[in-house]
Amino acid sequence: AEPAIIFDLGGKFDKSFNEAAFGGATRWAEETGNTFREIELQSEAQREQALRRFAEGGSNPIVMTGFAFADALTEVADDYPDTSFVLIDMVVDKPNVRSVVFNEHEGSYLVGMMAAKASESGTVGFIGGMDIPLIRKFACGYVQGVKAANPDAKVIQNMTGTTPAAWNDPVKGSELTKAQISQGADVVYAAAGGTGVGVLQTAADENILSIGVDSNQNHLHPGKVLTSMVKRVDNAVYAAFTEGPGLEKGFQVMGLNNDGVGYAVDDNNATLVTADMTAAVEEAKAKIVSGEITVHDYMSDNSCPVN
Amino acid sequence: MANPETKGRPDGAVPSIELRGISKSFGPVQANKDITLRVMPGTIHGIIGENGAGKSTLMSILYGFYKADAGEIIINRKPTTIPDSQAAIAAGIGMVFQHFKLVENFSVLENVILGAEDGGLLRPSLAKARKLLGELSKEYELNVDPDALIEDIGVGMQQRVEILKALYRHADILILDEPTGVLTPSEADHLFRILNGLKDEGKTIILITHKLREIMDITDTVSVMRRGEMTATVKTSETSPEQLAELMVGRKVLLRVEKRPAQPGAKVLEVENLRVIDEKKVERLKGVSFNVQAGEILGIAGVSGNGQSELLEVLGGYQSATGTVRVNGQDIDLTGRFSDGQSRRARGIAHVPEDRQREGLIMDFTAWENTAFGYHNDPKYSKGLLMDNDALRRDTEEKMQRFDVRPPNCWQPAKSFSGGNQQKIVLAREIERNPDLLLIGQPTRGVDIGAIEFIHQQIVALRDQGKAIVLVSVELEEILSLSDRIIVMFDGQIMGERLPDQTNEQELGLLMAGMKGQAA
Amino acid sequence: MDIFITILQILDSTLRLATPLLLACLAGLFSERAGIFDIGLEGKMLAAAFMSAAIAFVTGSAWIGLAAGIGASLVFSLIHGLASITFRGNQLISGVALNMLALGLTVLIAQGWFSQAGRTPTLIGDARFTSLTLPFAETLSVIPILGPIYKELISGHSILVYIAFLMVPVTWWVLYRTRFGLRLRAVGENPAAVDTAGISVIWLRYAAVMICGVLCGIAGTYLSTSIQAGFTDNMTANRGYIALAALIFAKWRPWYALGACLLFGFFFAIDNRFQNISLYAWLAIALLILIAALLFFAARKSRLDMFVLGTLGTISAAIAILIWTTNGLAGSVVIPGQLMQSLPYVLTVVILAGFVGKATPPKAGGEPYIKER
Amino acid sequence: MDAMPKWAEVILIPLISLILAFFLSGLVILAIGENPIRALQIMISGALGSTYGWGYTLYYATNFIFTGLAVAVAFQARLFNIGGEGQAALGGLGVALICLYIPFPHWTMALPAAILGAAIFGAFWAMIPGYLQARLGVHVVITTIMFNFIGASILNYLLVDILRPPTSMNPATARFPDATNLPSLHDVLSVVGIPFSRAAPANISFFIAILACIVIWVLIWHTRLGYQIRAFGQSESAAKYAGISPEKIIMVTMLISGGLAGMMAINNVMGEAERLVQNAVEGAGFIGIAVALMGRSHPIGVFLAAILFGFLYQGGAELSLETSIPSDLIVVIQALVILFTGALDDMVRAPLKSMFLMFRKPEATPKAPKPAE
Ligand SMILES: Nc1ncnc2c1ncn2[C@@H]1O[C@H](COP(=O)(O)OP(=O)(O)OP(=O)(O)O)[C@@H](O)[C@H]1O
Ligand SMILES: Nc1ncnc2c1ncn2[C@@H]1O[C@H](COP(=O)(O)OP(=O)(O)OP(=O)(O)O)[C@@H](O)[C@H]1O
Ligand SMILES: [Mg+2]
Ligand SMILES: [Mg+2]
Repeated sequence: AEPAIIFDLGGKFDKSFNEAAFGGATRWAEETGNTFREIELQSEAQREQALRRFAEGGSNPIVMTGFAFADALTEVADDYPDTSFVLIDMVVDKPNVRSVVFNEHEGSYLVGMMAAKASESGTVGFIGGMDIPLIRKFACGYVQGVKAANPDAKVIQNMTGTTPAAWNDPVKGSELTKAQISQGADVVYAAAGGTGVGVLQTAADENILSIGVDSNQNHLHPGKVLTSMVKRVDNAVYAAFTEGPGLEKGFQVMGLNNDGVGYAVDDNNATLVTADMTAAVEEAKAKIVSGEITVHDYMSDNSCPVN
Repeated sequence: MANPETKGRPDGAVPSIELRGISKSFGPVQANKDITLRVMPGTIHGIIGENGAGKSTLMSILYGFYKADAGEIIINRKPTTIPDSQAAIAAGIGMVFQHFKLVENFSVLENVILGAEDGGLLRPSLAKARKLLGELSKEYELNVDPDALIEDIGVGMQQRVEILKALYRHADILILDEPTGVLTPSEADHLFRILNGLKDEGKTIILITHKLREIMDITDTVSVMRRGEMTATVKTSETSPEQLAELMVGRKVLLRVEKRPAQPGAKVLEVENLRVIDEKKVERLKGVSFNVQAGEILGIAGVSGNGQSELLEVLGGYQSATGTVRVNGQDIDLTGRFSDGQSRRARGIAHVPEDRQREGLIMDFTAWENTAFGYHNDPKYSKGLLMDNDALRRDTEEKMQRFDVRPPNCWQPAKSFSGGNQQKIVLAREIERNPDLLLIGQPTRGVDIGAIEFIHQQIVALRDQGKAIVLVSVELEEILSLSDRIIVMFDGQIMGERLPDQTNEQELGLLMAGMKGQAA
Repeated sequence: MDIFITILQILDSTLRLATPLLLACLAGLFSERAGIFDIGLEGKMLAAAFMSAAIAFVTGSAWIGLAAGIGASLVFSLIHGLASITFRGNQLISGVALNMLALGLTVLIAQGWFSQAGRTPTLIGDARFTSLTLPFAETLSVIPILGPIYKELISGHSILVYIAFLMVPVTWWVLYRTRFGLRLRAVGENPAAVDTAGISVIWLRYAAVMICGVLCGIAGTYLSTSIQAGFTDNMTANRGYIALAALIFAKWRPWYALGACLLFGFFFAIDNRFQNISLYAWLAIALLILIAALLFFAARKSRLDMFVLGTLGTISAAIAILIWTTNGLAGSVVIPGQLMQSLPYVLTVVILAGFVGKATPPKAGGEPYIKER
Repeated sequence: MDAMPKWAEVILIPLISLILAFFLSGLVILAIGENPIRALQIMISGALGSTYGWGYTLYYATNFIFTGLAVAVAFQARLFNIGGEGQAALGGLGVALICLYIPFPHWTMALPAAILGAAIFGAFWAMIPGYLQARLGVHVVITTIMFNFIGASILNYLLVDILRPPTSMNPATARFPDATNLPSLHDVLSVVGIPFSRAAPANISFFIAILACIVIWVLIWHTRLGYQIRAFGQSESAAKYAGISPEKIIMVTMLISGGLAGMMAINNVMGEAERLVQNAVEGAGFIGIAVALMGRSHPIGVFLAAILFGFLYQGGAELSLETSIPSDLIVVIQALVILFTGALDDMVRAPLKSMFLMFRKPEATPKAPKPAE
């Protein structure tokens, strides 16, 4: 059966995880020569509609990107016991559902450490899109990483806005970056979808370092992007498509241990990442994997111990 | 008067304007039917006709504002096509529209040069225009302050601006559409002096008016229009007002108001020391006191802008004031902010406002909806929580019948009635309330003589039923013929009180100009 | 000195944030002064943002990009003109439709041309308007106060910023000192007066709408090729609507428009800089006092004031008490970031209510000119 | 009087405009390599070909009826309420608070309470702009734009920090108790024996929307208040003469308008999502502007325009599901429909009018033949 993917309201070109998911799907299609069905949602009411339509149309598995699908899936899953569903970013406990969640806080922790080490001013920045729990999870992990590498470091945090336009406002991202720079920040981490494009651009223009998110964004400004906190949504989609209808159900955590999240190093940022940095980050990574360090997850108690 | 054909310049034998077979329809309405007209240079040509006869349409065609469906225009022997106003201006035509075409928040100077600027920059144009305007003003006694804003000057002044606009464009042919509708007699006299001056220079003037006296006084020839057709063109010297009126309306018209002497009763309205300060902090009424008795018509004369409008607004309940007003002996609250109109109506005050299009009617409402206007809370028109539209329509049809509103179709929007008929709709609404006190502002402005006759009859009839009436008008003739008592206002104050049979237009005119000493 | 630098930086940010608003606002000013309402500023900016970035990328020249951006915006203007002038359609609907059209078309075409997720590729080098350093910026920077002001605030912006600010006196001059401006203002007030003066209402209005297109084109280009280096989906992010608000705020006058846009820019700059501010509980008390004053004022006026201000007062009092009980009397109150973000909008409303008051639009605005019906 | 019969004005013109819009959309679809005929088939059969399609179409239409009516009512008083977005969002908050915190035994009790809550919250959000307009003349367009942003901030704060269940990622309230769930059209219609799709989200709110249309129609054309609203909208100076208080009318109209916009929440929040999610309004407030203007501010027009937009939304969704036509293209189609039916209708009307006139001339009252020149 043809697999299908449903993108959340931001659309598949959201410069964030929908786009990463789309990347995974296309990679699968290119490698196998098969096709898949897709839809970009335009309204909340379409979640259930799209799920049912794809399920009735025989698509299998059906992947959906985003926590907002949890509710619709809970209602729909039982009606199509023979269809496999894959939900990314949220857990739904049904026999025919695979839930994939990412330990964004762990990845953010590592890039936070790198930011602190790369910073000369001791001040680093974080720019989020809309103020939602997921973004706070990113921010909290990041701040912990920064403080771990440099307890005296200061983190300036900003959110872009309160309407969906906040994910698509590179101009405001740019201004926020400038405001953070003027307060001393010399490394800025953007977890803000399309807004992040403006953050990275301005950081490059102003000659400070930036950190990309979700996919590897190092290539956008070679030599200016310190690293990217990669969240391998693409791998999750690719894996689901490859495994096909018979994919393993249940709860899947993508963390540092299985390279579900991580930091990106490539030719574009090789010169920026010092050996000292690599050593420290790799050590922390090992400790997190082993459980020696636990990075606090904002979602566990809706608060962050540091800021 | 001398033979208009030969008066003026030697080349007077050639008409400066010749219209042949002009026709114009607005959708199914044929406003002009095969109209032919010749006007000689150096003459003043009058055009009269009922409301909606097609006078304005014809002139708008001549000025290129509308396009004729058929017909020819010949200016100074040259066949001319006038597709737009630009062409009309080029052909030496200037027009003063009934509703002025001025930009309210521009200065006089800016309005004059608009469209006739020389060069792309304003400063030199303005300077040049200022000089020229000074000369024109002096030459024709058209005194205006070039820097005043249009919205701040009176209608008389605005009209001068319109004339200056035409002269500034070197118009040889000047069309005036109902120019005196809003002017006081002295302003009108002034206008006519100017027109005569222009005529003596050899300019051609076309004058549309509803006032036969003006036609007789100033025109050389006169044309009568009826239902879109030109029914007659005669030399003014060879006709009489009665004949013209008959040609116009198609029946004999009573040009004088017939009324019995008043029989005043108890005091209905008492006004003491009324003061109004408007939004611009200007004192509009400076302590006005008077009273009106049942069964009498109190005429208030005055040049517009001297407080009469504010007086009506205060009494009508939408202008706040200080002082005392008593109706049938009961005090009225004057502090209300624009919301007291309802309680005034409940007290038996009816009000025909000066400006029927801006205040008295909602132009886009149907006739029956307008009948409820101001009386929408009347239990007569309500059915539980809802309005009883059927009753309202029946009521309207009845009123339209009684007041001879044409066409008697209560579904037609107010804007599609002619001025006279609009006025009748308002009058029907207010008079039929059987009010104790009727306030009437400019009852016959822009209305044809047939309708004037009718309106005047209605007002007198109401008085004879023992109602108190306050009449504000700039038409001295109207004031003199209708009123039982006259007060004259100037600059927010009452200049004096007269009885109509013991005074005359000259004396009232002086009072209206604020010259008490000479008049007394 | 530190505060001084901070102020300079905020003002600097103000200028950048105000620029697109100002251009769009002046664009709207030309159009609306001529009697054509335009809520399609957003769409025109977006179209220009895309086209300028696309063409700048292809040609490598920001200037050609600018021309293309203006061109795209002009096409939208033309449609708006066609709908609202020639076909006497509803100007508001046309504006809404054009905004949506731009939203969809830009991404569609971007995807078709570049296949880069609905974006244009990143612009580099001359494909982008970079910031200009004005002469002597460095040398003069030693002068106290004025030096830094010159260097930090005045120098170092893209040429489009200077163009935008230059447009204010230019607009003023055109409107109030030229024949064209006189006619343009007249046609928005009383088109019949213009018509009878022998001038074509249609062409005048088209001219105004086209100027609006040009300015929106510059505004959009500024977003994608100057402050940013490429187009992203819906990147105007409601700036067209804010510009519209600024236009009304400015009562349709050029210098006021400058003031309004700077004010908006300033509010946004402040918000960007001080998003995470914490207030003290006594501020909550000050709020309570304010509310009491409000209620007192209301009680002395009409029933309407009582009703509205009373409701508001009660609600704010409840919130203040809530803050007070949860934070303790002396503790510092952290205003939630989300609410801080609405500060620019709240302040706008407060300023409008307190200081600006009634704005009368051009009289003939929004109505098509119809001679005969 | 009229040159055209009424049916041509009401049916023929919109139909031809619609065909033009679809024709142009077809060209765009062709340009991206899809089959426009098939696309149209999919849209029509998907939106109108089954009770399932109708269920979605009517669900969207219900939203648009409420926001459209809100704009239309305000427009009758010549107030341009662009704040439907914020008012509907606040209405959602009202519904959420009532459904979450009051234990209802049955939906029949929850529904009236929710309607009241939605209307009161929506009206509250329109109250301040209305008050500022009535009392100080502050332009309602700016304040409502500002209040959209402020409303979004407040909702963001409440959903993320206050109302969200602690373990949920989603900035949304908890699910409402089952007793508050509204019956779907399937449930309602099966009572009278009409089979209707179980899956579609259309619910009993649709009938409330129809009821709202009727109530508003009665209000505007058959009550004293409606009479006053219309009179005020047509002429403020005349309204003052008639003793109609502008302040009162502005306030009351804005409250009704905000209340209607707020009531949209019973459809999307209570009827469909059964919880309050962030950005639940999804632009319906803005679509309401187009709906109201296309519907000529008349409840019947609003109803029809809302159905058209419901069709476009659902048809568009089907297009996305069945073809690889991107969602941006659907936005373009919607924009073209708004443009052609709402703003460029005169393009169709003018030639049609002269055509009718041509056919009518001979049978009309014979007039004197014009002199042939
Ligand atoms: N713009 C227009 N659209 C449609 N019909 C019009 C228009 N202007 C005038 N008419 C029609 O043409 C007829 C003639 O109108 P016109 O304005 O020429 O009358 P008039 O003689 O100037 O009347 P009045 O004495 O009231 O000024 C009217 O009865 C009206 O039906
Ligand atoms: N837009 C229009 N549609 C239909 N008829 C119109 C229109 N405009 C004017 N008319 C008609 O034209 C005639 C004359 O109108 P005009 O503009 O001269 O004003 P009026 O009614 O004479 O007002 P006034 O009282 O100021 O003289 C009226 O009979 C009116 O019915
Ligand atoms: Mg006339
Ligand atoms: Mg008239």
